[in-house]
Amino acid sequence: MAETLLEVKNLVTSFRTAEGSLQAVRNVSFHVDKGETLCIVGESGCGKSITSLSVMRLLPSNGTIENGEIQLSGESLQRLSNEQMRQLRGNKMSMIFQEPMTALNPVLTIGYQLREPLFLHHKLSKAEANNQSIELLRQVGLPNAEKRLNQYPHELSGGMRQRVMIAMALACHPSLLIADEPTTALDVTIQAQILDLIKDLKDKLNMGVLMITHDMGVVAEVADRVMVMYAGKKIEEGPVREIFENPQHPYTIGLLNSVPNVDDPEFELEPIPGNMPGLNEKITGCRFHPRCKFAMDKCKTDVPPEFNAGKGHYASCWLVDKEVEPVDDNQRKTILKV
Amino acid sequence: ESTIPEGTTSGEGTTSSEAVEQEVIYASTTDAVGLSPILTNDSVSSSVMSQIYENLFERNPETMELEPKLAESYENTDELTWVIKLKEGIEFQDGTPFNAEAVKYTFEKLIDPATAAPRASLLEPIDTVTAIDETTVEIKTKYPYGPLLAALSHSNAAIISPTADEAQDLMQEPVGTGPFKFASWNQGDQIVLEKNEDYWDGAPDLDRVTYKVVPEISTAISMLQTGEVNFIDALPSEQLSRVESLENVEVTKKEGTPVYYLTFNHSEERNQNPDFRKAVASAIDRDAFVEKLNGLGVRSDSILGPQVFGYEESADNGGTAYDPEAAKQLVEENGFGDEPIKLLAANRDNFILMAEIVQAQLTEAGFNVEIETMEWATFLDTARAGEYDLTFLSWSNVTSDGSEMFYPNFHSDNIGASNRAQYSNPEFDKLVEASRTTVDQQERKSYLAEANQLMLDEDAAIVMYHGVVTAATDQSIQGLQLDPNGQWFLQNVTRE
Amino acid sequence: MIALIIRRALQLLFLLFGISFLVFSSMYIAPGDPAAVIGGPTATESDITAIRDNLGLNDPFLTQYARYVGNAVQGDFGYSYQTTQPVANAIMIRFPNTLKLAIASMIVAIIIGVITGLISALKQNSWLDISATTFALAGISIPNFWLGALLILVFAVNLQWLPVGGMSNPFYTIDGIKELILPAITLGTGSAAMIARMTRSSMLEVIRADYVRTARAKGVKEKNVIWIHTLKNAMIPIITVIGLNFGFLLGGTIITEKVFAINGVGRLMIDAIAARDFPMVQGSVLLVATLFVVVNLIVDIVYTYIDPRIKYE
Amino acid sequence: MTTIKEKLFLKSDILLELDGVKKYFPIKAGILKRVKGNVKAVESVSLKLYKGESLGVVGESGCGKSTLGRTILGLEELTDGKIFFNKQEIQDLKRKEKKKFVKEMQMIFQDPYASLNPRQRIGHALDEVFKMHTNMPLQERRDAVEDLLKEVGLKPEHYDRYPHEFSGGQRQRIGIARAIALNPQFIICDEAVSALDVSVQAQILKLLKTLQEKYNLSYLFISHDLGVVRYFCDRVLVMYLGNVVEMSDVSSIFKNPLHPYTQALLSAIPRPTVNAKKDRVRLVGDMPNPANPPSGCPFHTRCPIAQEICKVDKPAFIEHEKDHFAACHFAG
Amino acid sequence: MTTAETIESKPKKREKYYITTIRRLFKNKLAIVGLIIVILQILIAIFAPFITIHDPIRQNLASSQMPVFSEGHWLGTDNYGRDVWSRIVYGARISLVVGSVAVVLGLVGGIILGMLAGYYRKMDAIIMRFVDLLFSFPGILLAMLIIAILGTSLVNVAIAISIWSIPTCARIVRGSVLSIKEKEYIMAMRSMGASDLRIMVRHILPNASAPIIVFATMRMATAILSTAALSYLGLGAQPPTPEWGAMISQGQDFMWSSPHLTIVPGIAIMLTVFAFNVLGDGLRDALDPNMDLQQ
Ligand SMILES: Nc1ncnc2c1ncn2[C@@H]1O[C@H](COP(=O)(O)OP(=O)(O)OP(=O)(O)O)[C@@H](O)[C@H]1O
Ligand SMILES: Nc1ncnc2c1ncn2[C@@H]1O[C@H](COP(=O)(O)OP(=O)(O)OP(=O)(O)O)[C@@H](O)[C@H]1O
Ligand SMILES: [Mg+2]
Ligand SMILES: [Mg+2]
Repeated sequence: MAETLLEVKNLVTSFRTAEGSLQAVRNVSFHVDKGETLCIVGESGCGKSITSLSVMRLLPSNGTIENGEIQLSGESLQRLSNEQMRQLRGNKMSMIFQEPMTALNPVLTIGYQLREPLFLHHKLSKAEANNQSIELLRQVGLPNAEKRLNQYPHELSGGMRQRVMIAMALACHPSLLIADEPTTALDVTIQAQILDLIKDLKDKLNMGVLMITHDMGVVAEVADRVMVMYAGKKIEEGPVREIFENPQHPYTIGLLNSVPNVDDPEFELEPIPGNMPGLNEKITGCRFHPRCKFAMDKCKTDVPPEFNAGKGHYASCWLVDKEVEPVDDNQRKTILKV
Repeated sequence: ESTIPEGTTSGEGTTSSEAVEQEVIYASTTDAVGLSPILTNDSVSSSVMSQIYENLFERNPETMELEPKLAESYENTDELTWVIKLKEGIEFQDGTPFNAEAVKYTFEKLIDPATAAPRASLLEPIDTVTAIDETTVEIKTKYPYGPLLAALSHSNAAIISPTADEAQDLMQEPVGTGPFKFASWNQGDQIVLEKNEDYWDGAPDLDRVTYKVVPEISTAISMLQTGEVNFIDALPSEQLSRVESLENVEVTKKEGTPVYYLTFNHSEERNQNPDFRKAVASAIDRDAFVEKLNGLGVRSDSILGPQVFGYEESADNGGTAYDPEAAKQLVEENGFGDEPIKLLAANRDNFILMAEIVQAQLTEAGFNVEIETMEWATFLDTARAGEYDLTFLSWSNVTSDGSEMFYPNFHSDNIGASNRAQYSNPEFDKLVEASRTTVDQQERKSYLAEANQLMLDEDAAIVMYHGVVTAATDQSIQGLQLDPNGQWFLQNVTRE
Repeated sequence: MIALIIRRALQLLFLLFGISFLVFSSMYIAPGDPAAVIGGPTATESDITAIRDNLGLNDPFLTQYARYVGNAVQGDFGYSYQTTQPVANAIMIRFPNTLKLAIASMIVAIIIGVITGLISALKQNSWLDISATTFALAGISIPNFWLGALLILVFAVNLQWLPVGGMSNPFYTIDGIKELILPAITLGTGSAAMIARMTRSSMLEVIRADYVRTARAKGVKEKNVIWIHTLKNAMIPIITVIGLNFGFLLGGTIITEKVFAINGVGRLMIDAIAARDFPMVQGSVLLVATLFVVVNLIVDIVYTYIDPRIKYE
Repeated sequence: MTTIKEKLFLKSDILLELDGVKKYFPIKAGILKRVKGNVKAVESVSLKLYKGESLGVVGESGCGKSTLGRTILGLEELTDGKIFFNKQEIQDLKRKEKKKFVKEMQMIFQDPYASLNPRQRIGHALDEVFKMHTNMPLQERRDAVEDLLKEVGLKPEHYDRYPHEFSGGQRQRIGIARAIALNPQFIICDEAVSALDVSVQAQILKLLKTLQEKYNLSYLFISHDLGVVRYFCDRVLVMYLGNVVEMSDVSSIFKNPLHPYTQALLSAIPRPTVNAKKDRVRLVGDMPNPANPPSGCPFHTRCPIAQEICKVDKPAFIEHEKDHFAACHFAG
Repeated sequence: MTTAETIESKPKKREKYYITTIRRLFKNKLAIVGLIIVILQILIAIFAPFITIHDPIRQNLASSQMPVFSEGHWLGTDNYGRDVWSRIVYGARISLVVGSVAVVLGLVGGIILGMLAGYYRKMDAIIMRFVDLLFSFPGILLAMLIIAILGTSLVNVAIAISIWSIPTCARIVRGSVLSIKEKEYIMAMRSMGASDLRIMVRHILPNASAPIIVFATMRMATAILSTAALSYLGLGAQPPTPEWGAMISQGQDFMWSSPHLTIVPGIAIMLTVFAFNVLGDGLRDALDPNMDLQQ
């Protein structure tokens, strides 16, 4: 088995708000190995970004990690001093943020923001850093790299900003890359280019990647393993093939059914009915049960534990429990699809 | 930028005390306006000028008698004619000889309306000035003019060098006959004078005199303490105790000529009621006020103060005495408290202090008094126009001559101008005129005393106090001559 | 940018025109007669008339104004009523002192202000913040004359480290610097207070922005997160305040100039107003206005460097 | 649901027409910030948008899609060209009239966070839209806002939250809610669903479609997700470097892309299946500088089939098949 | 439509915006301290006769310049023997009112000018030059002009001081507006058809509130101190009416002999300004949704 790079155990993150304390991440555990890509998918607002921000220790000021343990290469991140944490960030672990407009400093040039991690962690001279920045921008497919260095974020298009973010995160060849929807604003050709770049680096540097994305195509392409979250909880986790071909949790199934198909013009979307519950909503049992077609009485009262569905595939659903003696895969899929 | 004051360099080793530098640094609160006696009319300018220029006559600070200075002697050939003999062999600092022509030039320039001299009125009675010969000047007045010699001793009547006046701007580069000559002037900052080696009366001991502008008196006192300056004057009463407590400093006080008084707007009907004036006068406790001045005021009812020509001791208590009960009664009987009274006070000197205390005392007596404060220029306008009920005025008598006080301030000729009290009393006018047109000094004195008493009897003006002139000097300064009118002379000063 | 500068220069002309008119008319309307001040309490009717005639004050208002403008356009700003000296000279003698003082106190203000402001913002609501706030408020509530006197008492009179007052040495000499220290502190505290408060509030506005988080994610040192990533974004109001205060200081600050016996423009102007010395008031106001426009132009240009999104076309 | 074919028949009802629309940004450089040239963000775009139609806009990032959208709404000053809405030219409208139009044209911004006032609760942000354009009383507005929130999958209790308290996708939904609040005739969706997970995305797309059917709405749908474009749009417009390079109805673009750029684009779509074989057309080289676009065909620098002629002649945008336009010398 | 039955969770009763703000404000202990001071001062001003023994204008020359903690005069007496505590208490009436009215008037003027200048490029030049003009016009001269035209009254004092604050306020507001108006949410509002007025008032102003609050709370100090300069000209409160600014400037003469005559009113002003400032800080925090108040 590969070496574990990131290990998150029982992470609980909550927010203080006017309405009281809100748990955005509820008892989530996962790990990322070296040279491995873990994709997190899940409904928007389910806590993916907050999970990754918890790992970086960059939560908004009203958020705190209430519980859990986060280890990078066996070292507990929570125990590090701020200074030690700083030296890790951007260097050993880096992050691509979701919203590129607000995540880039509006008053600093692209060049300055790009050079910064190079200065900091690699102690490059300005000229070297400049060259490397240009190279980085090339790699993320940003045209006219030299000129871009002197531009400000507002002069770039959304996709360009996102690529700047990516270049910045990759600058120091981190061992752990957290990418929060890194390619949403990119067209597919560039997206492909970037995914290839990440893959290259991953292979070359044995980098671990924690990627958050909504694009199932991307998941299929880059993920080694997939983790599905729902309403702050991890509900399913497994190797990518397992998840796509043998989804266990009704939510995962629903998710896959809502992916638009490019190749089929007559395809009809099938959204999961209902909405994700609010963070502070009291729901007994499985948090998905109000929207679940298969909800049983048990689901309404008891929280499903994580069941092993074999092949490194885990799911938190009572249905899985019932089917510990595995039923015919196809059969169940059709049952579920009804 | 030119001279580094002694105090600031003291750190760098020039503290050696063997040879004391013969220099005096004087701090004044404002800069001189200019250094031409003809074109200026402010005390700072005149204190600089009085070291550079000299007059034909000067008043002896001890005897208060007028004595010749540049003049040798004088005689009145008739009431209208003054023949003045000048000293011989005196030269201006630029080498121009001092002679009758220079005197003629100076006086004519001062009188000439085209000059627009602020104190042209000083020599207004002069009709002609004739240079009889090199050292003899004949002045003819339009009418017999008693205070002429006093007027000639006024710093604005100092003699200027005609050649210099024609060659340069005396406002900037003054040339006179005095013991010090002009060296440099950094406007707003300092004026430096140097010893006039060729001074006719023997060169002074001091090499240099610096006038430094230090607008804030408390800063000046601090500088006096540190030695950055070594001479200040006109100490305010609030600061007196602080200055006196300084070890290296000596304070000189001398009864002076300034007078501060409360006056009525005599053009107003209410103020023309003698009872009203009497009520006001008896409501004001001047003794209590003078006590607040920490010794920097002399209590006397007399309008012409002890240092002024025309004063008579009997006038000290010649006014209405403080009698709060009487005041209250008068106010009540006549309903003086019904109408509000506007007490105008300029925002300088001690006027606000007077106003606040007087207002409280008048209120005590039942008057209804409102203070209105004003800055100086506005005050001058307002008071001149008579837009007030009561106000405080002051007069710093440079010539120490009573006529100089009464004529501009109370003679009906000057209503609308310097007679801000709008006082008009034909009897008084006559006495003042007589004091002016009489040449015999003894006679003049009695006219003045009579006029003085007349005003006191009428409660026309209520004297708050007579000023005390002060100077604070570094111990090392000796021989300062301080005049009752606030002026001083450095001719005989040495530093030890 | 050049266009901006040229445009401002043209606007300045109109501004100067407007302000000279305003000053002229207000001096005309406001009570107080220059001739009466020159004449003093002793002046007689005829004295004053002669002075007025001499100064041309008996001419109609518009004639006077036209004459002034006519001369001013030719670079002649007239002669002081009081000293009869050229106004331009009088101002140029004082201006270097005021400039020195303004720059020195601005340096003091910026250093103290920005640092205390940052401390307050970073340690928001802690005792450090409260003390910094109190310090700032003391800075603005303590009257300058009082602070100045206190500093003189301690540092000049008792310790004798620094001179009490005056400003006569070039600023690059030791003496020149010594002379500047106390007045600069006295004058700087007020501005420092304002800058500190502005820095604090402005930093708090941006300190939680996403891009600050990005900077942290890059592992940027906390020092740089503050000074570069946050402060630069918070700079607009701070720069505004700095510019305003600097403009204000350039106009001369009467109290400090008085307390420290500094021969500056502020004192000149206030004395001129008191004496109704119209040409002198005009001259100094025009100077202040020009300086103020220049400072603001610089501030406006600095804006575009601080925030590249700002444009003026 | 009307089919694409039927819609194309109704061509007479043009809602929006662009005629040679250009948008350049001046580039400033040096200490004095002098203008040193222009970024040609949108270079002569002409198109017609019919009522009830969804027009997809795809293209490389930075090719000017958002700028085009903003220019249509008049948020950027037009450098050149004309824009007609309901047959009326909209640049020179008076303020009053403009307000009517504004109500009919809305935009969902690409960056939802930046487009929300950080100091405004989102309930108020939505409420404000009604306040500005309707006379509804308070309670009614509140109900309307809550309905809106529910409609985009948020909760009524989110009313009092501030933008920073939402996840990326939730913010995007607020943007959507704001745009559909007034039932406009036309919405520009700039990456409107990119931050949404697929299930919410499906919900929202369905909602948009329902609205379209109900109110005969038109969309200009800017997106990188070709799956979504295929699902949602009737016609597609492909942009490259500020130019329209191909335009057709959705099925013929996907089945038969004419322009080499479109072909490259389609080949790069990641498929949501683990086994899909990946033979992409790789584009070599950088996207050219929009400040200094290449001569001839803007795509020739990266085109796998470029010939000499492409370097000199700018290909015309012509109809190669019925209703299928492309700007390529070798289309097909 | 596919949106199925949403899980109805009862929305909490919605609070008015300002109530939430006030609630947030009260979470800030320092702000409460500020509020208490302000309220105390107002109470002191209102109930002045009940908390003083001495008449604030009654002189007693015999017991002048008594230091603090003297018998019967716990804050001492001034040069005229008037009780300093009484004068401070009565002085609050004028100083607080004039100070706050002047600040508010100045804010209104400054905000309007600054907003217009920052928002409309065309107006920028005219307004800002006008503001420059106001700024470089000497305050004393302005006050003299006001006396000449409007006469001397407390209202005119407030007007004069407020005019002094307009240029500064306008500049501060304009600077912020210049940068805020380029933000994307403003563009979004324009796309929504928001009127310029709405954008300025509802969107730009709240986001520019922080520097305005700072300015206003700091300005309070200078406003109160400025009253002294004006009463010097004869504008506003005339002696012996107690008023803090004038007390300070009169105390100047006795700085060496009786420093309490300047320190005591100085502290009164500082307390006021402190109270307003911490209140302003609290308000800023309460208005900033990003602030985590529980910290
Ligand atoms: N500062 C905050 N205060 C309160 N609640 C917050 C805050 N930030 C996020 N939340 C809530 O936490 C939950 C999780 O947010 P998170 O950003 O992790 O979602 P996400 O899974 O990344 O969604 P998306 O895919 O839409 O980005 C959301 O419901 C959001 O409303
Ligand atoms: N304010 C601006 N100043 C200068 N250049 C700008 C400005 N805004 C956009 N641009 C440039 O215009 C071009 C088009 O930008 P636009 O935002 O329209 O791209 P886009 O097609 O929306 O890209 P994306 O899909 O990445 O959002 C880009 O090259 C961008 O750098
Ligand atoms: Mg997210
Ligand atoms: Mg875009």
